[in-house]
Amino acid sequence: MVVGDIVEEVEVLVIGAGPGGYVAAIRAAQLGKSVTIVDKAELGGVCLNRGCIPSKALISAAHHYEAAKESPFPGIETTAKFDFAKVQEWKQTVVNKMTSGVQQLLKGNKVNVIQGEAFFTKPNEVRVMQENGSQRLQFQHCILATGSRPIELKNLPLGKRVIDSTGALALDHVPNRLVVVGGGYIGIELGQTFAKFGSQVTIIEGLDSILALFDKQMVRLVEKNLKKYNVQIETNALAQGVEETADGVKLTYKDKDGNEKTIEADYVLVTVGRRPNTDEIGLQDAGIELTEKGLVKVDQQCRTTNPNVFAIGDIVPGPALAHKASYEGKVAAEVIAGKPSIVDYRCIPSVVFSDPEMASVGLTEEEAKKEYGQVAVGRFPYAANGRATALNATDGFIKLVANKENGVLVGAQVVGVEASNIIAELGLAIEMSATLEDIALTIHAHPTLGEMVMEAAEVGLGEPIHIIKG
Amino acid sequence: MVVGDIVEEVEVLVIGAGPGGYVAAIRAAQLGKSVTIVDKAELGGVCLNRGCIPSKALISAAHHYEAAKESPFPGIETTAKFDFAKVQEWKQTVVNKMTSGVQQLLKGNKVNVIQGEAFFTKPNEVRVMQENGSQRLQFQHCILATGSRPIELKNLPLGKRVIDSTGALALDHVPNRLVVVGGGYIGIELGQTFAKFGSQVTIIEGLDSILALFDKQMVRLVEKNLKKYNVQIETNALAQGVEETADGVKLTYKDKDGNEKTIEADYVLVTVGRRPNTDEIGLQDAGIELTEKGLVKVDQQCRTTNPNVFAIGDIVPGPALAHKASYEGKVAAEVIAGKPSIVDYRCIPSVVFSDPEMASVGLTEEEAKKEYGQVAVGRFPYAANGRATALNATDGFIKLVANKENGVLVGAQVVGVEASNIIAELGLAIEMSATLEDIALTIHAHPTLGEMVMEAAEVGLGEPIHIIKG
Amino acid sequence: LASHGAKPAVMQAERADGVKRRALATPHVRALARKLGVDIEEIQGTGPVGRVTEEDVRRFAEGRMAPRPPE
Ligand SMILES: Cc1cc2nc3c(=O)[nH]c(=O)nc-3n(C[C@H](O)[C@H](O)[C@H](O)COP(=O)(O)OP(=O)(O)OC[C@H]3O[C@@H](n4cnc5c(N)ncnc54)[C@H](O)[C@@H]3O)c2cc1C
Ligand SMILES: Cc1cc2nc3c(=O)[nH]c(=O)nc-3n(C[C@H](O)[C@H](O)[C@H](O)COP(=O)(O)OP(=O)(O)OC[C@H]3O[C@@H](n4cnc5c(N)ncnc54)[C@H](O)[C@@H]3O)c2cc1C
Repeated sequence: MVVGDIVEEVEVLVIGAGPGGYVAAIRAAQLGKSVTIVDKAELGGVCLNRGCIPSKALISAAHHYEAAKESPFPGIETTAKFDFAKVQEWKQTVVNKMTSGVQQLLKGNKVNVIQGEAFFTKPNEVRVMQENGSQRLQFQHCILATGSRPIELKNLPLGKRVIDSTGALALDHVPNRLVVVGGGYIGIELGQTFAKFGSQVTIIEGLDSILALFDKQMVRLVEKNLKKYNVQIETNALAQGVEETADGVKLTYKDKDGNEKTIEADYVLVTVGRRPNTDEIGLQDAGIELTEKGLVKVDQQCRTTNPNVFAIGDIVPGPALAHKASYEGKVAAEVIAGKPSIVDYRCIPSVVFSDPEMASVGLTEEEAKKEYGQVAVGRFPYAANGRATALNATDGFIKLVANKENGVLVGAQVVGVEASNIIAELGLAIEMSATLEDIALTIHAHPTLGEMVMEAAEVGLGEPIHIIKG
Repeated sequence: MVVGDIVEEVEVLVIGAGPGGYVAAIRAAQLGKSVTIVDKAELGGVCLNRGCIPSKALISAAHHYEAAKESPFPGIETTAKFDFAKVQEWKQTVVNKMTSGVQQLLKGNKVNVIQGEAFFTKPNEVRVMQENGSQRLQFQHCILATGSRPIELKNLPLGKRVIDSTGALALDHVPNRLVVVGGGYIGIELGQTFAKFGSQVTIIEGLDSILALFDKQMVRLVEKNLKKYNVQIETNALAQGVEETADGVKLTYKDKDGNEKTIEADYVLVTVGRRPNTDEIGLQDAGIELTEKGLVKVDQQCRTTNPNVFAIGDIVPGPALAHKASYEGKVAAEVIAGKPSIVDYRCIPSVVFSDPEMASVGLTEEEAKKEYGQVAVGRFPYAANGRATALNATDGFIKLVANKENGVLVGAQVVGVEASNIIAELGLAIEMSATLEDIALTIHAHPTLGEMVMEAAEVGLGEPIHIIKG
Repeated sequence: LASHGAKPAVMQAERADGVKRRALATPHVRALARKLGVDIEEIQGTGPVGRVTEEDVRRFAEGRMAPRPPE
C-alpha cells in the first residue's frame, strides 16, 4: 500500500459503490473508460447491504411464514414456525449473492476496486484513507455517489435499544415489543415484518397519516392489514425522548391531543428519514456546491459545479431510491464518455413492499388536476378480477389518471398483491405517452392481474366491462 | 313460456355467454343497444365454469400447498395437508363468485338473459329450445359466441375413468395414478397440479416435446419442475386405446421407438385439443360459411358471410383464448353500434400457469428472423435479479426480440415466477411499437421483477449492467 | 393413431399469432385513423423510428400530407 505522495492517475473515479456508483462504473467501463471505484464499506452500498435487498428478503420470509401460519385457502391446512437466527442467516446469503454478483460484474467489466474512504483534496484529486495508510488519486472525471445514512434525532440518540433501520435489519431475535418512530415506507415495511413475526408493534407518526405520500385509500388497505396484527398507530404524535432501562426502553411522546405519554418496549426503531453523505468528503476543496438542503447541486447531466465531477443518487435532489440512483449513474457515465445523455425521465415508480404492496408512478389525481385542470380517472378493484379471486387476494385497486384533453396517462397507483410488478407496465405507458385508449385496446392475458390495467383504462374511457358504470 | 309461433323481436342477440359473448353483450348494451343473450348452460361459458377460472383456482391452491409442504425459505418451517373435497368446494365458490358477477353485470347493463339452446332457422331468426318448450327470436344483429368443447378421440372414448378437462376439474379426490394424453398447456397445467397434490402422473405426448408451441429453453424449466414430482414424460408417443378395468384403466400406446406399451392408472385425462361448437346450430340455414377447419369465416370486423351475424371467440380463427374472445366481442359490439372498430391487434399474449409460469407475446426469435432477417435479442436471467433472489425463485429468464433495423420490439418470452404479470408490459410495448431503447430508458422500480425487462432490453442493445456481456 | 386420422374441426391451442409487418402506430392512433376514415398504411410516419403519430394522421386526413411512396 502506497503511503504519502505518489499520485496515481485514473481516468474515471467513482466514489461509492451503491446502486448509483457501481452501475455508473460498469457503464463507463463498457463505454471504453478506464474506471476505478472506491468504497469505504461493502460493495453494493446501502441498497444491497442495509436497504432494499435485506429488507425485501425479510419481508418475503415473513410473508411466507404468515401465509403458512394462516392458510388463506380453505381445504389447505398448514402450520408454520420460524427460527429467526436462521432466517437472518438466509437473508445474509441473499445479500452475499447480490454483493458478490456486483464484485464479479465490476471485475468482468475490468473496473478497478479500492477499499477506502475518499475525500477531495483538490478539484481533481482525492485522498483515499485505508486501513494501513492512504493513497492519492488524480482523476479526469469523477462520479460522486456517496449515498445517505439514517437521520439521528437529537432527542432519540441511537443506543443498544434505540436503533435505526440498519440495526433493525441486524436484530438476532424478534423483539416482543417494538416501537417504530416514523411511519414512512421504511418504518412500515420493517414494522409490518416484525409484526408478522410476532412483535407487538406501535407506530408513532408525526403527520396525520402513515405513508403520507400515498393516496389515502391505498393506505387504508395497509392499515387494515396492520390492524390484523394488532399494530397500534399513533398519528400526529411527536416523540419526545427515550430512556433505556435495564431490560428495555421507554419512549415518551406527545399524542395528537398534546398529552404526554410513555410507552415501554424492547426496542425503539427510528425511521424518520435519511440525510445525504455530503458532509465529510471535502466538497468545498473541489468547488462542489450544495443546495440549501445539503444536496449536491447538479445540472441535467448530473454535472456538479465542478465540471469534471458528477453526482448521482441519494446525494442529489429527487426521490432517494435505488433505481433513480442507477439511472443517474448511467447518464453520468454516458456523458463522461461523450454521449448526449441527460436525466430525462417522465416518471419514477415508487414501490412499498407493505402488505398489500403499494406502487405509484407519475402524478396522483390531485397533482394531475393542478397540472392539467380536467382529468379522466379509471379505478378498478381487485375483487372484480378473476386471477385475484383465484389467488384469494382481492384487497386492492388500480387507479389510472389521464389528462382529459388528450387521454394521455399521467399517473397510476396500485395497491394489492403484486403491485410491485403491475406498476412496470404503467411506467412504460407514461414514458411512451400512451393514452387510455392505447391501454384499453391492448389485449391483456386472461386470467391475469394485468387485465385490471386494461379494465381501469376502460373505466376511465367510460366503458367498463367488469364493473357497473357508476 | 311461449311455445310455438309467436316471434319475439330483439335488436342484438348474443348466442353463448362465455368471455366472448357476455363481454359483447355488455359492450353492445353500453352503446345503447337492446341486447338479449342466450346460453344453454351456465353464464361465463367454458372459461368461468370449466376452464380458466377453476383451473387457476386449483393451481393456486396446489401452489400454496406445495409452498407450505416444502418451505423454500431456510428458517421457516412449515407443514401442509389438504382435504381435496374442501379445496374443490372453495374452487366452486371462486367460480360462483365470478359467474354471479357476470349475472350482475348483465343485469346492471340491462341485458336480457335467456336460458336455452339456440339454433338458426332463418338468416335472421333462431329458435331457442328450453326446458318447457321453445321460443323464436328474430334479430337485427346477432353475435355468435358458442365456443368450443374438448375433442374426444375415437380410440379413447370418454367414460368413468377416461375423462376430459371438465372431468378432471370435477374430480372429488386426487387419483393415485393419472395418465395425461396430450402435453399442451391444459394437460400440463392439470397434470402438474395433480402431481403437486400427490398423483403419480405420466404424460403421453405425440410431438417431440411437451408445450411444443413454446421456446425449448422455457419448456426445459417446466420439465425440471415436473421431474421434481416424478412426472414421467413420454414424447413421440401415440395413445392407441383404453380399457376400463374394475378399479382402474389401462392405456396402450406406442412409445417413441414404436414399441407398444401399457400403463395402468386410475384415470386417463385426454387433453388433445378442442373443437368449435359450429356443428349443431343450423349455420347453413343462416347462410354462415365455415373455413376448412370448421371455424366460422369472418372479416376484420368479425362479420360472417351473413352480414347481420358476427362471430367471435373459439369458433373463429386465431388462438383459442379467453382474452381473444373478449377482444373480438367488443369489436363486434362496436361495429353493430356503428363504430369503425376492427380486429387490429399487433399481438395476443399467451400464458401457461405451469410451474414456473410461462408467457409469450408476439414473435419468437425464429419467427422474427424469418420476418425481419436480422434481429436483436436480449435475454436476462432471474438469477441475476434482486427481487427473484429475495423470493427464492431464481429459475427463469426473460427474452426480448426486436427488429434489428429499427430496434422495435416484436416479441417477448418469459418463464419464471410471475411471468403471467410480467408479460403485460411487453404486450403494451409491442402495441406501442416501443424500441429496446424505449424500454431500457424507462426507469423500473428496484427491487422488482420488472427490472429484468429493462435489463433484457439493455442486453439487446449490447449494454447490460447486471450480467457480463457475452 | 386413429385420432390423427379422424380430423374433425381440430383447433390446436395456438400460440399468439404473429406481429405482422405493418405501420408502426399505437392502438390509439390506429383507432383515430379508422375514425377519420384513412388507411394508416398509406401514411408516412414522422415519429421516432417512423412511427405514425396522431398529428400525422390528422394532417393526412385533412389532405395536408402526401401518401407514402410505394416501396
Ligand atoms: C431499509 C431501507 C430499505 C430501502 N428500500 C428501498 C427499496 O425498496 N427501493 C429503493 O429504490 N430504495 C430503497 N431504499 C433506498 C436505497 O437504498 C437508496 O436510495 C440507494 O441505496 C441510494 O443509492 P446510492 O448509490 O446513492 O447510495 P448508497 O447505496 O447509500 O451507497 C453509497 C456508498 O458510498 C459509500 N461511501 C460513502 N461515503 C464514502 C466515502 N467518503 N468514500 C468511499 N465510499 C463512501 C458507502 O459506503 C456506500 O457503499 C431503502 C433504504 C433503506 C435504508
Ligand atoms: C381447462 C381449460 C383451461 C383454460 N385456461 C385458459 C386460460 O388460462 N386462459 C385463456 O385465455 N383461455 C383458457 N382456456 C380457453 C378458454 O376457456 C376459451 O378460449 C374461452 O372460454 C372461449 O370463449 P368463448 O366465449 O368463445 O366460448 P365459451 O367459453 O366456450 O362459451 C361458449 C358458450 O356458448 C354456449 N353455447 C354453445 N352452443 C350454444 C347454443 N347453441 N345455444 C346457446 N348457448 C350455446 C355454451 O354453453 C357456453 O356457455 C381454457 C380452457 C380450458 C378447457
